[in-house]
Amino acid sequence: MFDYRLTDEQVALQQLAHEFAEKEIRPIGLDLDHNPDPAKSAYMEPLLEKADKVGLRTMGLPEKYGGGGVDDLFSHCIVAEELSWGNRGVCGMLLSATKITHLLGNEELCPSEEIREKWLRAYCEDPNFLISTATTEPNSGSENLYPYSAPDAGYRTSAVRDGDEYVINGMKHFVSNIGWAKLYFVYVRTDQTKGIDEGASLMMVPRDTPGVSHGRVHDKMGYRLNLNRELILDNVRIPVENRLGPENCGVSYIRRHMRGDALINAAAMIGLARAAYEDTLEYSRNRVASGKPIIEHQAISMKLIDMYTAIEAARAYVLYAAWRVDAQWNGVDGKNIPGDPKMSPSASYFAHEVACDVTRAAMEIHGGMGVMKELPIEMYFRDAHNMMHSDGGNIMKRLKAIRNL
Amino acid sequence: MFDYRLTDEQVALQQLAHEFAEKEIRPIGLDLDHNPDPAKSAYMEPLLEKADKVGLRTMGLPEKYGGGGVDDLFSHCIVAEELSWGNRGVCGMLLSATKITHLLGNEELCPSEEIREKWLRAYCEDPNFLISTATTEPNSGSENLYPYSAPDAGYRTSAVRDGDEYVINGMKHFVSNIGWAKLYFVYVRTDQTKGIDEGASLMMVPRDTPGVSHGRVHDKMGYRLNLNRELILDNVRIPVENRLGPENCGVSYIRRHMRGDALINAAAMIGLARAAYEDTLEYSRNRVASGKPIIEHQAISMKLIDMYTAIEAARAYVLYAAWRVDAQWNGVDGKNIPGDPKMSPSASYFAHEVACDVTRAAMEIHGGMGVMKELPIEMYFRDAHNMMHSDGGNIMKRLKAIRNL
Amino acid sequence: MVDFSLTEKQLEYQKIAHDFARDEIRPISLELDHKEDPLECAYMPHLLEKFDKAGLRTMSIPNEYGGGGVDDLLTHCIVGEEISWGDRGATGFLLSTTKVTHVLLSKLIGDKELADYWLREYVKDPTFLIGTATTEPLSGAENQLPYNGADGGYRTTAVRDGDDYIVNGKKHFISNVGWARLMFTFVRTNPSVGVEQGASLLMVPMDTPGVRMGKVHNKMGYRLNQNAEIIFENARIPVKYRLGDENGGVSAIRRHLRGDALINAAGQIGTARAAYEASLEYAKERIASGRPIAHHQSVGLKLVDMYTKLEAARSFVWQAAWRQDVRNEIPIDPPMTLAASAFAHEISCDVTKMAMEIHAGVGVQRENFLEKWFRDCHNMLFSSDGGNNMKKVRAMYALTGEWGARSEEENPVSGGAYVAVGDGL
Amino acid sequence: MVDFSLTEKQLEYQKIAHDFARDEIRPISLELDHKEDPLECAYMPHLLEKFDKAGLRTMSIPNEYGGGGVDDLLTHCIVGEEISWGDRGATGFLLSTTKVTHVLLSKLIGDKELADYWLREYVKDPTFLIGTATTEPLSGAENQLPYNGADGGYRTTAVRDGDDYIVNGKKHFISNVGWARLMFTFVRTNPSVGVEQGASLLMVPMDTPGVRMGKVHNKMGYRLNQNAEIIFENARIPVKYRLGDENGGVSAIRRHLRGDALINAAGQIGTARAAYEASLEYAKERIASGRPIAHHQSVGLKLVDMYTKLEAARSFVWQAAWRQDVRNEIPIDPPMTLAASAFAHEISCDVTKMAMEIHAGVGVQRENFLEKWFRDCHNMLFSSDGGNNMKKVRAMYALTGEWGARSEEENPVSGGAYVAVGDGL
Repeated sequence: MFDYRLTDEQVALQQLAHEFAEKEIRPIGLDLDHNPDPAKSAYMEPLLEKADKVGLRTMGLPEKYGGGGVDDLFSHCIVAEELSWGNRGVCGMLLSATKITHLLGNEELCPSEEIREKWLRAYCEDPNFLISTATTEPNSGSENLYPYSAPDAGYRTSAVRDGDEYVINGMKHFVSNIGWAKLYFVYVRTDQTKGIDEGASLMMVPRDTPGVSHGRVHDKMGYRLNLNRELILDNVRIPVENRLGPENCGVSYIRRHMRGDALINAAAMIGLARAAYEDTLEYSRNRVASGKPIIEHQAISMKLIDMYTAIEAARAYVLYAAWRVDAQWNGVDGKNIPGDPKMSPSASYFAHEVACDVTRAAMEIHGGMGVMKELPIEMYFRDAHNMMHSDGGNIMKRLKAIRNL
Repeated sequence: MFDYRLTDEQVALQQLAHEFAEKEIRPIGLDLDHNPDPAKSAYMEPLLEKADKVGLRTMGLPEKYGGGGVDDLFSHCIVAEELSWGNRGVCGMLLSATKITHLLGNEELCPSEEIREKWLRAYCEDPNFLISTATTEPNSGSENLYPYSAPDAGYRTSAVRDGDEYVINGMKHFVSNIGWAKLYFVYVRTDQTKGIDEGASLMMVPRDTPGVSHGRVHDKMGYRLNLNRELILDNVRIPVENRLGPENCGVSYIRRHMRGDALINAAAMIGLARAAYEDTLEYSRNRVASGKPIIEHQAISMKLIDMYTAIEAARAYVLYAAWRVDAQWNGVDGKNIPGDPKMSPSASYFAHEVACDVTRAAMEIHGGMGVMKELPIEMYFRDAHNMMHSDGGNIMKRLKAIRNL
Repeated sequence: MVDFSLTEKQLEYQKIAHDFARDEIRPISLELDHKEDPLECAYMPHLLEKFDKAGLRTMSIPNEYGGGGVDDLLTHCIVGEEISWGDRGATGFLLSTTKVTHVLLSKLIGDKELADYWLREYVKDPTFLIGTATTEPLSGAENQLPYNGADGGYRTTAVRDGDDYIVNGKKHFISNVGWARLMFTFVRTNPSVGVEQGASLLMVPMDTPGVRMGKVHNKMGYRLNQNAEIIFENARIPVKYRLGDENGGVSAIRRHLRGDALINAAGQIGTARAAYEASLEYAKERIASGRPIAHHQSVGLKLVDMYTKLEAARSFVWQAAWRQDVRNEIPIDPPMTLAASAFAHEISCDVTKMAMEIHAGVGVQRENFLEKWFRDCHNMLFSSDGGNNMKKVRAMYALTGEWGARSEEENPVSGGAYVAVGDGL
Repeated sequence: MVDFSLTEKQLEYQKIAHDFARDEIRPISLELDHKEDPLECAYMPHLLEKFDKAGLRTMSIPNEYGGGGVDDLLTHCIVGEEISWGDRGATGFLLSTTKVTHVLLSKLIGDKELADYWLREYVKDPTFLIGTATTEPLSGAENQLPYNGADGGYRTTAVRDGDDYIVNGKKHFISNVGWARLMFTFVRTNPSVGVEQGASLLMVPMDTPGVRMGKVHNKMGYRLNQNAEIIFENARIPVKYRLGDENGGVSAIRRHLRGDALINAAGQIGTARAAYEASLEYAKERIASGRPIAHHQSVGLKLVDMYTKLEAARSFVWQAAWRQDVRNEIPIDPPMTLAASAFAHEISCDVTKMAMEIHAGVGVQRENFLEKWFRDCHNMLFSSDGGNNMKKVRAMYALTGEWGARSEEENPVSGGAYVAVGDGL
């Protein structure tokens, strides 16, 4: 039966995340963003350690290994909105935890309890542990996400079997957390004669493996608190057990076991938009023009109500989509509810567009102040538009949804 | 009779500006923009001296004083598009020249040929000369442009008569060129008991006048090649002759003698949008995804055609509006054609919105590359959105137009 | 705990409404819409009797009067979407019933016997509808957002004469005139002051001498819902038919009423969904350049936009409806109702416009439903609950605290469950 | 040198057209539009005769045939805007004449005597109209952007039999069927290959035995322009009535034709301008909350958006028209025509939608023009020249060099002045 109330646990998580955003993220977010060195903009150990202390870094990992055991997407969306209200770049922390949980927690992908135990426990015990997943290469981005399965398309990084090892060679770029994450999940081609749906595999590469090195840090318009960097793999040897799933199992097979990252990102866009909206509402109440607060000019207040409307609509949709994903995986009242594969990308691109529209309106209402770096408004705007390309970009999200119409 | 051909002189100017943009501006634009110090981002003497050499710095000043004598708005719009194709920030040069020409070239505002001769000649002879006009203050922005004439509204900087001098006190912010322009035109209140339409005057303040100092350089999201800075006026004494127009003549009176800045800015937005569009077209032809150049995917090419359409529509409209302004001031075939006061703000906000839309689409098509600072795409995007607040912002432009419906 | 599943009862009503829309409404909708004379477009009484038989006409009325006892807004939204999937105009049936239920059970009623009499009459007569009369030729938007000058607001007057009021004036754009048996009518009982001090609400039996139907409005869309003028010429209405205090003022009166902005919003979604479903089917079947047009990205992208907007709007409307249904437990958020409604109206226009684009030349043909659905949705964008612009202005005032939101204390309804705050008749 | 002033002659035509629209078209436009039977909506022959008298029907035809000799596209756009200010449907008059002129003076014509005969007939008979027949039930968009599979494109066939072709098939959505005396008809002369190798163009006198009108289409808007089916049943057309080579192919044929996308675009501006003017007037008169609604920013901002879009579109369309008129002197820019047309169609919908919003409940009433103009503009967005989506796709191919643009050499028209490149019948 319909009910929009959060459980007590969800309310507690929401509060925790909000306080963390307010007390820990916001006070340093703007300065980090403004640092011209992209390597220094990215959020660093101190913040991660604080997040670890309150339980946010490991909330998604199973209790058995020391994590928080929060395994529903819905709760993650609620937390993502709050963290992103602090700064959009900090949400990568949540994705890191859900990804390692989904990849290693699954028997099909990772049959070895030993490996699972080793890495999930390491993740929980080390307050600086993050993972990184490496897909994109300079010549293949969106076609990896919307699989075009031809031998000449998709990533080119290769893994060649040599006895009990794979030898990996190649280069990835735009990869989050590379360099200070401690474990990398790398998409490779194990059969170059086939497309990525038949010839791709996923390899687990510890950061300190010989042959792993790190290239340029990408200098981005926004989302600067999230580190993106090149990963170079030069004759990197890993044991065969570090392969997740069967050899050549293909990208779609792997992705079937993941779930929900797109919606965590979507919820984060809502938090970002809300931050911009709140500041703008406040500004509109205080800023006086032509004898009254500008909120009393319809030209302004009509925009405010459009912002409010877009945010509320996006949140209602994203939370519904997240609930659907949970209902498919975990069931409701004992029965699994079939998922709708087009709903996640659809809700996701909608939230991304809303964030762009809302932050643009926020900037417009702030007038000259909106572009000044002393306020966070222009950062919100850059962050929102920077994410237009995330998860393959809004166009790609639509195409993914089309496939399932 | 209808004719869209440029004159030979206009074609020559267009080529000159385009070559300048290509050879002088673009090679340094991106680096300047990326400089984290806003004072160093702003375009500096070297560029100005080169512009002077080819005649672009002084093209708008009368020939009599050594200028280029190009006095129509239409030609300025053509040049602005090309310069801005190089970098949006460089167009301030054109506005500086037209403003000093309109303010000092007019007998009503400046009856003294001596003053006119002195400053216009100085402008032409000194290859680094620019002017600055100072209006906005921290507590009054848009209400200066859309005059709300109440004693408590509008700028507060005051000029008090003391014998043959005025004593000016106050502070302006967001002012272009402050600190390295050599002559400032400062809007002040000469009667604090009245609104700015009855109690304001315009003062000419040489940079080196005692009491003039320069505050913070504003650190902006975009439009970084244009310097914006605070101006502080502390008991600045200027001779009464430095007042332009009658005392308390009011802001509308002064503005009646200016013309066309808004459309030069609008044309510049088109140049910026065109730069983003051209790069995107090129990128779409070269970037291969799913086995063919992305331009052959309708999802991409439909966006490209929207970009093209918006740019062409905006240029057609802005040039028409500029022609109308010229036809009102200078006449066509010996007769003056009445102006339409709502057309300039209307064409202007249209071009600003187009630039935002086009640069956003450009970024979207570039995917992850679009937000990387190694390409100019994200700069185009920041520049376009930075200007949303220029000339009072898009909302204010609409309100100006509404007044004349 | 958050849960999006429907109850058994809701699923049952959804099915009843959908079957009714498919079997009874759709087959006649196009023909009625095309009638040149707007009087012939309305769905009465034939369709109304069937609607009654299916249990939908009286679903909102409490069990003790013989109704279905459905008192939550969410179920009404679910039913409204299905009915409008058949024809947007037929959703007027639902609104008539929710309105009569809410008004007659509210604290505005002094005479409980009178209320009971009319509610029983409503259940008994399978063609009973009511109407509410606010708008007049010279006052529309200013009634939605009360302007309290003596020169603003409706001009229809009611002058006390013994135990009666004598009513004179003219209302227009009023739903169900010609079919309704009761008309809830806003009047000025003191025209020398603004509507906040000088307005009252009267319940007018339509067979009262001096009350008559004027011109029937000939609309672009939403034609199955009849709108007409009512003219009052020295009509005598007993004082006991006044609801609330004399000169109670429009805000005080409206605070006791309950609205239907979200049922209308759900209706927009239903009609837009119909257009989306038809487009999806068409795009899968129609071949161009060797493959179904759905496989051309320029069409596929539109389909997914339509899907996205529909799902976003439904999520939002249901959430807003749920908030009203549980208003005793969580704080009321008045702008949400209005914002959700405005949003649903806006996207219904986007969706039906895209449906037209996908159908191209075929879409504009009056033999298909597409152009009708397009007209219906746009008709409501411009006119329902004061038009979308007015909904946004009201939401904006609610948001900025100047108007609309009041505490639960101020919003007392004696029965039923939902209140659209600040969203009266 | 850039100059935006109109010539004396253009001003004169503008005035004639405006006066005609005001005095002859507007007074009957609403009544015709409202007819339930689409056959009664069309503007013929009464209005057409008056149009002829005003000198507008034959303005495009060279002086030597007795026409007005106006051969520039810009003047046609100016006239088209005014006519459509009266009623969008009446612009079909202009298109009939430009088409017949351009086709019969093109290099497609082998028999000059035949062309002369029909041009003189056209001038002589004040009710002469032509039509062009391309679209069929199973092929619309793919004709606009030729798909060269044997399974695509129109299916109407013409089989050679001595000196005749025997034509069989069915076209739909065709303008002027029932009034036109000549129909330029695309047929397949070799159905075993695609339209680029197997299509031909025939000039069909409508009184040919075996040619008849089918169903008249009943459209949402643009109702004063009649669209209907034509059915060919063993119709014999003399071979000399073929225009261009047998199996010349659709692109080769179209390259010789001239289009009207910009006249249609100007028409959209005219109708949208009518809506804007009405809105401005209404907003200045209508009082709400104590002042004209034009002084409420939420309305004022819409008005200035409407103004802006209209001015931007007109500037763009005129520039595109001018480019075609001087094509001998400056390089042809084929996407510009299509882009300007798509843009004008899009904004005409925006503007009429905003006009409806400003008029709120009043706007949806069929007694006013607003909802009609809204329907007219949207009708054309979805259907004129293949619909806006198709215009954009064509522009996109022209832009990327894959289709459409050819050199002046390849685009030879023996008389008149303008060619809409890649924009045929």
